[in-house]
Amino acid sequence: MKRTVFILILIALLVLLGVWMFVLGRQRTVVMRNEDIDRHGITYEAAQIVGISFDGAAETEITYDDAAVFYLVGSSHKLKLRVADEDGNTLRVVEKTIKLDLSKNITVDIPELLENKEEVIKLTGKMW
Amino acid sequence: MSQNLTFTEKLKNFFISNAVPILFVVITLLAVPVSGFSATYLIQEMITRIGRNSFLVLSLLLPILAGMGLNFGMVLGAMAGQIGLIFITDWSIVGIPGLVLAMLISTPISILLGILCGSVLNRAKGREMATSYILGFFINGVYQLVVLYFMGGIIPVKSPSLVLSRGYGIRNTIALDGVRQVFDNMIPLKIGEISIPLGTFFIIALLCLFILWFRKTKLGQDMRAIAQDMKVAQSAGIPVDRTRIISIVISTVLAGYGQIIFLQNMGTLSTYNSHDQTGVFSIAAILIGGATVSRATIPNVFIGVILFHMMFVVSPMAGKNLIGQAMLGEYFRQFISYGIIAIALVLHAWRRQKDKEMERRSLRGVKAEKQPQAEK
Amino acid sequence: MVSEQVVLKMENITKDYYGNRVLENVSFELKKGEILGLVGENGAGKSTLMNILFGMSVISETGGYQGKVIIDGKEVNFKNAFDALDAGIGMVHQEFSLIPGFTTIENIMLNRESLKYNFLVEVFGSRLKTLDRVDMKDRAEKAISALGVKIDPNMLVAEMPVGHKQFTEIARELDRKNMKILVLDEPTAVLTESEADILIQSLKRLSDMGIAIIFISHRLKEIIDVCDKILVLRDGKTVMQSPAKDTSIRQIAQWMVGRNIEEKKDEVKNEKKLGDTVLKVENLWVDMPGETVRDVSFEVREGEIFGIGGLAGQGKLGIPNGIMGLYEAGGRIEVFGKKLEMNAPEKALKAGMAFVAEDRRGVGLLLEEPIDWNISFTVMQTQNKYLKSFIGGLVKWRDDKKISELAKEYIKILDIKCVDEKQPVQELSGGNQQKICLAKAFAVNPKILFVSEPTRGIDIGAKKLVLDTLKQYNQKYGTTIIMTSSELEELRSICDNIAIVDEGKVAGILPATAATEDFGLLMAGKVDESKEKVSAQ
Amino acid sequence: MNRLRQFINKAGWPRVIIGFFLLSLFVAAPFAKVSLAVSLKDTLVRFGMNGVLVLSMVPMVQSGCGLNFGLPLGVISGLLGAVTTMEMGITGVMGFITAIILSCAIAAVLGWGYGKMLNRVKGEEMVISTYVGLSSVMFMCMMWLVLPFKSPAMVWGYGGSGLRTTITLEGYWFNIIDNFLAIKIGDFTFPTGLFIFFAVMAFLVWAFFHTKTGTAMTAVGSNPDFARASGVDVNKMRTISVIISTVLGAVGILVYQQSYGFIQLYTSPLFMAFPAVAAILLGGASVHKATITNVIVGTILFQGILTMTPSVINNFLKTDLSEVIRIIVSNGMIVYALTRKTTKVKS
Repeated sequence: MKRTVFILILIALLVLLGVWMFVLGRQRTVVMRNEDIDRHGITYEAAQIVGISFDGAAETEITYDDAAVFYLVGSSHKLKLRVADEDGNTLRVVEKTIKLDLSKNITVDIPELLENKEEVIKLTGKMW
Repeated sequence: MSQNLTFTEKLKNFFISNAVPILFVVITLLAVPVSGFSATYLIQEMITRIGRNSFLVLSLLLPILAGMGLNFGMVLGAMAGQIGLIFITDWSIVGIPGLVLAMLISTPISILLGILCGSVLNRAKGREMATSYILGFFINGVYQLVVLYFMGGIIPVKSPSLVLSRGYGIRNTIALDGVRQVFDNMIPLKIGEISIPLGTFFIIALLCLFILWFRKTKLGQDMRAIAQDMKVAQSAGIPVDRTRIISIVISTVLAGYGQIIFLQNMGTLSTYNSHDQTGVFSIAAILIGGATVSRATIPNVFIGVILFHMMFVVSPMAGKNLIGQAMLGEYFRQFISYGIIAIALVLHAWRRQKDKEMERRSLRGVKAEKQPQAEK
Repeated sequence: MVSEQVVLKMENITKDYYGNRVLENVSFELKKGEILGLVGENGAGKSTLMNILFGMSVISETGGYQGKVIIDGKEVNFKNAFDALDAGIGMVHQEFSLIPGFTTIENIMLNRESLKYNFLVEVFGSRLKTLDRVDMKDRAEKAISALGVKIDPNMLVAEMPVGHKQFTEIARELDRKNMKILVLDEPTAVLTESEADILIQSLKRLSDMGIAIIFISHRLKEIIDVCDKILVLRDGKTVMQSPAKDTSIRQIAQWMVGRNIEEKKDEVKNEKKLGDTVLKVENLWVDMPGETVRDVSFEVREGEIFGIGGLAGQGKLGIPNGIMGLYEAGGRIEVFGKKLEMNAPEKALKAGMAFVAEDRRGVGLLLEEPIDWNISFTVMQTQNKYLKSFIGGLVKWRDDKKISELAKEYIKILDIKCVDEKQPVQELSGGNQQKICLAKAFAVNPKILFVSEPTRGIDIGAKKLVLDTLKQYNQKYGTTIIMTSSELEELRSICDNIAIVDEGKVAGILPATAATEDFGLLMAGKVDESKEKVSAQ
Repeated sequence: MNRLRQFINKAGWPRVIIGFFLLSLFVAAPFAKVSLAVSLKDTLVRFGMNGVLVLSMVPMVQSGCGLNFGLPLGVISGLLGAVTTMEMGITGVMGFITAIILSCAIAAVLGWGYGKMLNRVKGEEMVISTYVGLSSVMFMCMMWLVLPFKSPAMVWGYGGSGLRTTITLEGYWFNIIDNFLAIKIGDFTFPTGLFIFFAVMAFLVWAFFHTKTGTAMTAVGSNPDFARASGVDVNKMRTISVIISTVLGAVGILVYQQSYGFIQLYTSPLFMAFPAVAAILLGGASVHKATITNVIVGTILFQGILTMTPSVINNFLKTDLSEVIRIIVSNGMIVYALTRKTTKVKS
């Protein structure tokens, strides 16, 4: 009888390990879109050039009406956005902390994000 | 076995029992210069291949320990490992967590398949190898049914990169970018331009320790007893059938992990035939290492992997340079792996029959001296 | 020294096997440290008695037993051999149950190894404990020293001389914790003289240590030397139970074999005129497992019914199998004066010999094939009978019509009870199967017919018919018959002369009319004393 | 009711289950818009094509050598015979006959060596014959590349050395037997020639088992000790059975190819062994007893499934399940047979 209890405990531990691995290793596909967008009445203008860099990695520059895909592992990330006009001089730099849930595909509208005053922004998307 | 062998007989015995590895060393020594590969390339190739294959080949040790011969059913474990990988790719779990999760998923499947395979083999005592060989094909049919028809439809697998355009069934090649060489680069080490996958070697060392420790356990001792004489083991109270099933289950689970390590090194999974290949190549490797159907040690595994893969790398080039036909080298490679298994099996069966006769003669003991002096 | 405390008591044990009585109220007592010699012919009930003591499943499956088994004053009823082992009763069988590739220590400790605990055991079960080889070594050495013998603990059993294997088995039983009673079944059968003496010395040491021993053997000399008390069984009944010092070997042989004197001699043996030597065998050795023949020589005259007797395992069955080439054999055989090429069944059959094997189901019959096939097969293969040949003999076609006629003929002669001659043999009774083996041999119309254990496992009625048919063929066609059987009475009722085989050698050849205890003495391995060779008239 | 149970016991469960499965396919064919006539013809043709290959299993099983996983050896001899005949440029009926004669000669030699080897490894014949088959096929793959064949119909277009993977039999002996006395009823042609050929071969095997050696061989299969005690040379019988099986295998592949239309070289022989083994087991043969009826019943059932599943099931489920079903049924049958308790084959 004692042994069956131990076995159940072991199985429970393994399942927990599995869940933990799932959370730890989950890779989110984040699409950063830079387009004009109007959200319940308010329209947000897309910037000419936006430099995106997650967790201090090398910046990826996208232009107006463009998008970039990032693969992020882990739930919290540092995002640095550099907005610039068409001849490249920086207008402003915004730093945010992004909190991702377990969803696999997340789409972000940069213009709306820029206007969001929150220091920490939670994002969600589709699970598959 | 008996002490009073003269030196020449001992030499003869040595050659017979190690005929296969010696034959192999000769072939490779001839082929290497002809193939024109550089030394560093070969050494690098051998190190990667040892990392890639030895876990799989090690999983063959337990059934041999328990007297069930070469476990052609290791293919079952390989399939379970692949199913694990399919799921983590679908959920896109990457890095070491991804591989660990794949192993966790493959474990219950392997255990179930192992129990099935073990109980079937118990019903075909004396014909274990033939039965496990065909059981491998049978389960392969079931695997194809599940992976080609159920996954995507009944079993939820969504990512478009996995599922066939018709909406269900898995593509036959899958890129495992998320987990490519994750174990290998866990502890990167580079000597000159040769990189050594310390991470994988560490895992393989762990398995070797487990096997060495396992041999010292009561279960290991029971298996050794069963391998020698099932009837005597049974009368001493050892649960023979249960122990044999346990040895097959452990071997299948290990084969599952081995396949995951193999594929993370390869980087791509060919869903419908990579498990068959690993079965044949692992068995050929352990036989080349000098193992027999009833006795195998860890050195056999490593010698076998090196010799087999050296031949595997070298022979197509040798074939090309020798007769100008690359295809020849390809067939030569297959011929050698199947031929080796055939020769090893024949030699073993022949020796076993000879040993049985020898044993009978020793039983006559008292009579032998009684041999009438001169046969009139 | 024998203490008064009674360790084992068996009170009027009675047992029936399918109707015939095998044991009839056998009782005996065994005191602590006492050595009891258990003696009796094959089938006298010795092994059944031991099976009851050990609670073997074969007993409960065949209806259990009457009577009481009392150990240390408490009645016990063992359900299986493991209960008996736990109660401190150990048994050493005749054929060794040892693992060849294991060392002495590992064999002694088989499935009772001393183990070291580790945490994995909690989850994965106790068999993951590791072996404590140090403790195993000294436990084994303690058991071996108790026997007073020198065995190298790390030697592989496969490379051991036979004697050492025997001691390893005994040491294994000694290692049991509360070892009280040790049963040894024919331990000296495979040992040389010197090894047997060592064994006897060590048994004496064990009895001094207070272990009661039941010693089963047919070597009466050893029984007298070793045992304190002797129990003689015959046909399941206790014939005599007495201290060893009050009896002699001749006395025991008489009890063991002698039927009550007034057994009827129905028809007087008519004086048969025997022709000259038909079969001459010199220094025959045969490597048949369990029935090894070491050095046998004898001659058989034409028309004679020559019996070969002796206890099981002494090699009597090896002789016909060796001569017919079924098991590897050597030595010199002359049939009708011509030297016979050995190890070639076909040559033996062509020389006019036929063999009804003792192993009916294993060698004697094609169980899945019909009766007519079984009967006609040998004669078809060796003498090309019942074959129609086409294209000048190139194609030999099986003549099914003639084959079924042959079968019908024998079904009538031997009165084989069956549906028809096409019925598969496996559906027939033991007696009828034996008749088919006989028919197969008669079909070859041999000049010399070997018959092994013709009446084993068949009912009384069929026994009589089989023996009568043999006698009839001998008188009518003058076929020389060489019959091997472990039932002395049967041999004496039909044969002219009987050779007794003991330990692979001919202990002696006596006319059938000789006194029973003379046969008993020959069987009991008393070769030297009654060596006078009685040659047939 | 018990007459039915008697029938089931006699026929055995696997045959009953698969028999019903096949029957249901035939019944469902019209609903799946599959013409019954065409599928029936297909089944019959495939029966003729594979019949002799399955027949080649009988001698080895009867003599106790077990299921012949070394069939590729026979197939190789067939291929060698066919290719050499084509190299010599003999066409038509004469070509087919020469191919048979050549193949039988090669098969006899290969069979003899293979039989001698099997006698040394009694008890482990099946595993060893599988790998001997595999390695000899691979060896032949090398030979196809190296052997000096020149006839344009067979050699690779460019380099001119080494044989093509599939060689057409057009102009040689394509459908020689199929069209022989073929009867046409509507769009249903009955390949009488194929059936006659199979009948002749089946008769020869049936006849062989009525001769003295044939009877001895059956005895060796069911009880080697009995046979030895009756003066039969067990090893000689086993070798003869292996030779006959290999020769039948060679003839079988020739029959298969002339109906199929192509000679398939390189690794194609590997895929011949399992269907033949599965078919004879499906027909009710055991590991040491097989009769002609087992061959006929087994081949019809097995080939029936192979022809029916793609057409009928695909229309219903819109997926090509036939390949998977073939694998599961054929290997399932073999595992079922291997786990039946049979008398331990004593050497």
